[in-house]
Amino acid sequence: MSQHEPHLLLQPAPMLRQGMNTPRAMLDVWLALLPATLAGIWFFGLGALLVLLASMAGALATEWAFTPASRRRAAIGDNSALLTGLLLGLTLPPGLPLWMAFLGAAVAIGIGKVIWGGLGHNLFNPALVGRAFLLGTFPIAMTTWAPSGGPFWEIPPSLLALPFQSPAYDALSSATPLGLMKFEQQGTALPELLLGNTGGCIGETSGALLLLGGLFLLLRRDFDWRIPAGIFLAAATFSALLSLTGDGYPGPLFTLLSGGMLLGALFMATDPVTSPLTPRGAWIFGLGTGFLVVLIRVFGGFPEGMMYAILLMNAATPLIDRYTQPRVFGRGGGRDRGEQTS
Amino acid sequence: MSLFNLFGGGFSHGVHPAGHKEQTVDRPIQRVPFMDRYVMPLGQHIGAPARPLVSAGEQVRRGQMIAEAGAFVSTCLHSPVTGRVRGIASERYPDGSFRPAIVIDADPYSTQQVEPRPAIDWAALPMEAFIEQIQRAGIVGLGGAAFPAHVKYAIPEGQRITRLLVNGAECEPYLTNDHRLMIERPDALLRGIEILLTKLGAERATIGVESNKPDAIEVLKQRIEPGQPVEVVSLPVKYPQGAEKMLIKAVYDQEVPAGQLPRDIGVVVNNVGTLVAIADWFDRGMPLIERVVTVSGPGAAYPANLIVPLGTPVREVLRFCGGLKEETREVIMGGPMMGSPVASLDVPLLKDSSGILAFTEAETARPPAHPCIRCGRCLEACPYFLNPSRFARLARARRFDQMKEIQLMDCVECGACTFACPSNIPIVQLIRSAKESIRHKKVEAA
Amino acid sequence: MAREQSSYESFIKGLWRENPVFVQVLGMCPMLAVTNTALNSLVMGLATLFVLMGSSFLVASLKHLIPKQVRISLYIIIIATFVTIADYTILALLPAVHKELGAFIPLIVANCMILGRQEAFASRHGVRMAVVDAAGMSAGFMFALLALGGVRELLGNGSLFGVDLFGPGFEPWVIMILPPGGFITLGLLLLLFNWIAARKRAFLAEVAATEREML
Amino acid sequence: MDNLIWIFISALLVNNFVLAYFLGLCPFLGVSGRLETSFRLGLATTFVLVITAICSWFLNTYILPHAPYLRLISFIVVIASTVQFIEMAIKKLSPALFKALGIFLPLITTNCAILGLAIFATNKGYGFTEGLVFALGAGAGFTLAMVLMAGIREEAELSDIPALIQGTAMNLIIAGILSMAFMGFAGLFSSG
Amino acid sequence: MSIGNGVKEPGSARLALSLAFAGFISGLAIIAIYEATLPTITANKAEELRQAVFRVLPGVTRIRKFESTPEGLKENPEARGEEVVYGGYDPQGALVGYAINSAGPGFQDTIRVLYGYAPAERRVLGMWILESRETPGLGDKIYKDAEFVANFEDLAIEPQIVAVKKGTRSAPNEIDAITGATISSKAVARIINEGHQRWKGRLPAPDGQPGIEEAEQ
Repeated sequence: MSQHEPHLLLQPAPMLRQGMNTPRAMLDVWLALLPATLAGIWFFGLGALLVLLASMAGALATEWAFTPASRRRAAIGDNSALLTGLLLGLTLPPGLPLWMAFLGAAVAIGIGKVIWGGLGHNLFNPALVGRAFLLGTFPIAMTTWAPSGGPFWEIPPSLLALPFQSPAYDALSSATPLGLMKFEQQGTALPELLLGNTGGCIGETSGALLLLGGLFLLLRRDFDWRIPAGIFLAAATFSALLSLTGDGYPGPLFTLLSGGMLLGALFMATDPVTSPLTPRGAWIFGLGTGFLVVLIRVFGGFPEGMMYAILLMNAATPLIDRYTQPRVFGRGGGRDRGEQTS
Repeated sequence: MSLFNLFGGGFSHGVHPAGHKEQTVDRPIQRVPFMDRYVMPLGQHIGAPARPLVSAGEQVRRGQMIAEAGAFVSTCLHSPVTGRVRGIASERYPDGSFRPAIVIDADPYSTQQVEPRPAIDWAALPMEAFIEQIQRAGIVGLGGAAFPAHVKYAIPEGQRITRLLVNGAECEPYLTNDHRLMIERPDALLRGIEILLTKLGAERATIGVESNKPDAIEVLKQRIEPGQPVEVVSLPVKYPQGAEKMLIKAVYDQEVPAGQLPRDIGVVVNNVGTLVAIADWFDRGMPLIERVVTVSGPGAAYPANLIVPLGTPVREVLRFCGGLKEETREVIMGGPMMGSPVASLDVPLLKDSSGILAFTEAETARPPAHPCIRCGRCLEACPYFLNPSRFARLARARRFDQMKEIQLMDCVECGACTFACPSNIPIVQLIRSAKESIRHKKVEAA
Repeated sequence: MAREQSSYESFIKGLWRENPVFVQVLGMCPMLAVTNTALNSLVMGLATLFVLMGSSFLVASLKHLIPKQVRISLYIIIIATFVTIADYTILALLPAVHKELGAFIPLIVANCMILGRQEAFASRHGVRMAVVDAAGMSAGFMFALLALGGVRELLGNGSLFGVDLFGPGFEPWVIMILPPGGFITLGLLLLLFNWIAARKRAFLAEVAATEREML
Repeated sequence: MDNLIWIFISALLVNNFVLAYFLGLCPFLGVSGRLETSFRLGLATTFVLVITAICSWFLNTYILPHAPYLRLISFIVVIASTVQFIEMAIKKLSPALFKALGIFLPLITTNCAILGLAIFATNKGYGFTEGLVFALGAGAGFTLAMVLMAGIREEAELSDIPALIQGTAMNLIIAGILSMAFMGFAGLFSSG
Repeated sequence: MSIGNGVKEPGSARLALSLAFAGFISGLAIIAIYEATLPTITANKAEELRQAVFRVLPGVTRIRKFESTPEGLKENPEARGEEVVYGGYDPQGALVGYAINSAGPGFQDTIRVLYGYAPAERRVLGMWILESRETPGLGDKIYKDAEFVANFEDLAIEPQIVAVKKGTRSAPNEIDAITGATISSKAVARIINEGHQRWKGRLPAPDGQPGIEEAEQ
């Protein structure tokens, strides 16, 4: 009669859970971004670190300010705001005034996320909404690139511009490989693209380390591999075809390794919230993004198109999801066979 | 089929929960002693409840029919014990509700033998009589659904059964009752297969067993006589392989069209336990009055495989194997993926109770649900290729009609999506309540 | 129409409670297209005021002469006439502004607010009420235009009506004068409006509750 | 040919009627709740735009050089009556087509995208073919924006959008983000 | 518009009459305002054009409007459309150059350019943007940035104008592009090049220049 009689819970089945959870998935992305982030700071110096911090601070502050108190703890705790801040920061030029980075992150979280109802409800990648806003708002500051490889402790003067004031630039500014290609038909050597000692956004220059991070996420099954695969495939094919015409268009390798291609394809387009759920949808999303990137880079007005390509495909994601629902088991012809169950 | 197995076999999607079978896999089936009192709910199978044939004070023998089938989709109940009917009362059911049940006090002096009865010459029986016999035996699908077995054998005119598929997958973690049954009673199993093969006129039988039961596969292969149209197929371990249509897909690589039954493509699927029960009825006259149960889980003091008379209180079953550990938080009847929690230990063991599992804090603690980040793991888990994420999203907005449009009703509630969800969203519960609302609406409309 | 509204109420309702932009969500097209500076907003607002008041006056005066079957056509002809007059006047007097507003002055014709007022109000009320209503609605429209144009010019150019406010160091927010800035700013203004309205409702409810308690 | 391609791409993407010129905002904000409706409205609008292009070319070539002051009135009257005439014709000739698209026609005639197209085509001095391509591009751009918006809105309905911003405010912000994304097309095919 | 569907009460005659009457009144009103504003508008436009031509053709005091016909340039003050150029003359009556309209796609929308061209030297004398929707603060520097506009004062047009990175201008046919607005800068160069391609064969060389003798006003 000494049986233990617990107060029984009525937690419904399934009792078992796969080990992964959402905050951890976010943390994984953090880890995967770490090498490229550190490389960015290494190349661009202390200033880059400050820009990243300003962006993350803006994201956290906005998330905190606009999330209802009841959900605040969870919203901050799921690491997603901080990740948005980091991702935005990585797509900013190293000499961007800190107030702009802060503002961009505020817009990213405010208009990109909170307004939609918070994590999981936004349909556009928040970091990219913030960046698109910044590029549209401060086109010059967002395309002026502090050179890499200077003394670590030296902070570009533009960084410290007072809020709402124009930054002052020192004469030294560099060009990105994409800018060189677009406006001066000048290539950049592959080793430099892989290593990352080029002009560009803080987190986008180091191809090899970004690939390493992507590999980590792939092994952890944290993203849908079809999306980057689709992007690489479409971009490489399109640019290969273009370069075959012999009109001096960049080849596939340059296309894949330059600009925000790797950062975008591996870490932004794969944001599960804003990309299609279905496997076929993921392919379409990836291929569409890859195509648009090259279209904008080669035929458009901007040297880089990754951000716009992803945002445009984000916009199409509800449609893609809708028309790529997998065929339900036991339903041969897809949906049209419809309502025979009861 | 063999070609198909080259590619690894199995069905697409699904999940791989840890098996946890090692606790009981080597524990031979033990018989629990008889208890003082048994409770037999009248509606412990799918379909109409049974109609009681006994009244308070009546003496009943073990194996005596105490309730008859209430309809065609219904089945009979038999006394699990020799004793006296205490009455027909509203008794606590595992889901927490109270339902009418026949309560029997065991006769402490009885030997509890089932009176021997000559074997039934099943081969000579016409099909209708055979089906009636199965119903009389009270046999239901013992895999978990408790669907009256005879209904499956009533093949409509114009259809022909070509294959008998025996479900030995046992894909639910922790459970080993089917596994032990295959090892310990292979002959009864093969006998049941023989009976059904003959009566259904099917050409061959396949026993699908997940590859984590190599000893069962070995035993069965040895016992199959050369020339017998029976084969054993080893399947990759995956949940929910034991779901009828998934097993058919895994073994025959055929999809049963939505809204149709396996028999529509010429297949009858039966659980190993069901077939053993059929053999027991025809050979020994033993109706379904007991079943094999796995008692396991981190909260069980001594995990075991037991043969338990139906109607035995869960509390007594647990007591027999040492009770629950201090840290137990929850007790589940059935498997950990699809079973249901019990609110009290004073509920009877039923025909569909394949397991009694005790779970501790580690399994029951649920971190707060996070918003869905549309990671798609549930889509990859769903064996039916449904979109659980969308179901959950629509359910939150109470868009039940839209859920129906994307085939809500095809969901078998296997829980794979919920298992896979990193945001800890109770998808399968949302689906269940949506289905409930739709049915409710339909009833109101009718 | 529980009771006849006073002119003042009729005017004020257009400005706030039934503001054509913030509440009725009408006239979005000129609202967004021409509000990149406060001056443009002002001219657009005045043009709309002229057209709306003129056509409301005419419609209300002639309402007994207008056959029902062709009333919409007639309204449109009347409105288009006033728009053409406004168009040529602006072209003659303010050629620089006309260049910026361009096609959007003729597009006043398509502003559903104006046609809507004829159908819903001017054709059913006396001349005085119709004109007051038109003035109220136009004022409400102008208020919205100026709010949007003001914010956009202020952030997008650092100035208001062309007057530099923040000094030469100000970094303009270019996007504010571009289309996305128009959409987003108007969205946020609507949000602000909703918020104020909600606050006001909550306050009134509280007052009512307190009054009840005191009784 | 290059010129025509650019006119088309420009009206479709770079200077999208809705997202860059704010034309056709009423249906864009009002009717874009359902995908199906949005798509059909887009098609019907494209159809009317093409008719508008033809009418305005005719007016610009034969009438308005003599009476420039009649521009606005004649655009309105001619376009509206032509559309009405075609509506009646469709009703008679193809009831199915009328059911699919025709019911939108009266709605569209008062849409500023229509008048806007006529005025823009005139201001830009487009000839017949150019005007036609312009109308097709504008219509396709309108349809694209409508369909994207509808998809987003259908999805956003399931989101936890705060009550204060639901409705037009949210739709405007979505439009703003879309418009921002479309900025990526700036300069497309113009540098070639 | 909705033509009354039947002979109900007011009768279609009356409906038509009301519409016609309204149309008549409206027409009167419109013509009145048109006539009233026409002189101002014409004067405004002429003044605007003069300003523009003076900007692109320095030293000009008189302007004449020519139309290109198969027989060559003909003076036609009423000419409209694409086939129009303006001749600019110095006080002595000698042709300084032509002001030529050209348009083409820019970063956002069509850019309309007026440029001054000296046929004898085959040089561009000046450039003025008549119409553009380029990005404020960036692309709009093509007319707001005096430094960029100055590029076009005395610029060789052959073989063609080339926009190069700011500060690297080295040949007489090169212009410094605006930093950050390369596309807009290149667009202006391209639009002038295209205008030149279209016009170069049709503008009389110095000897064959349209004389000033028959000029009036």
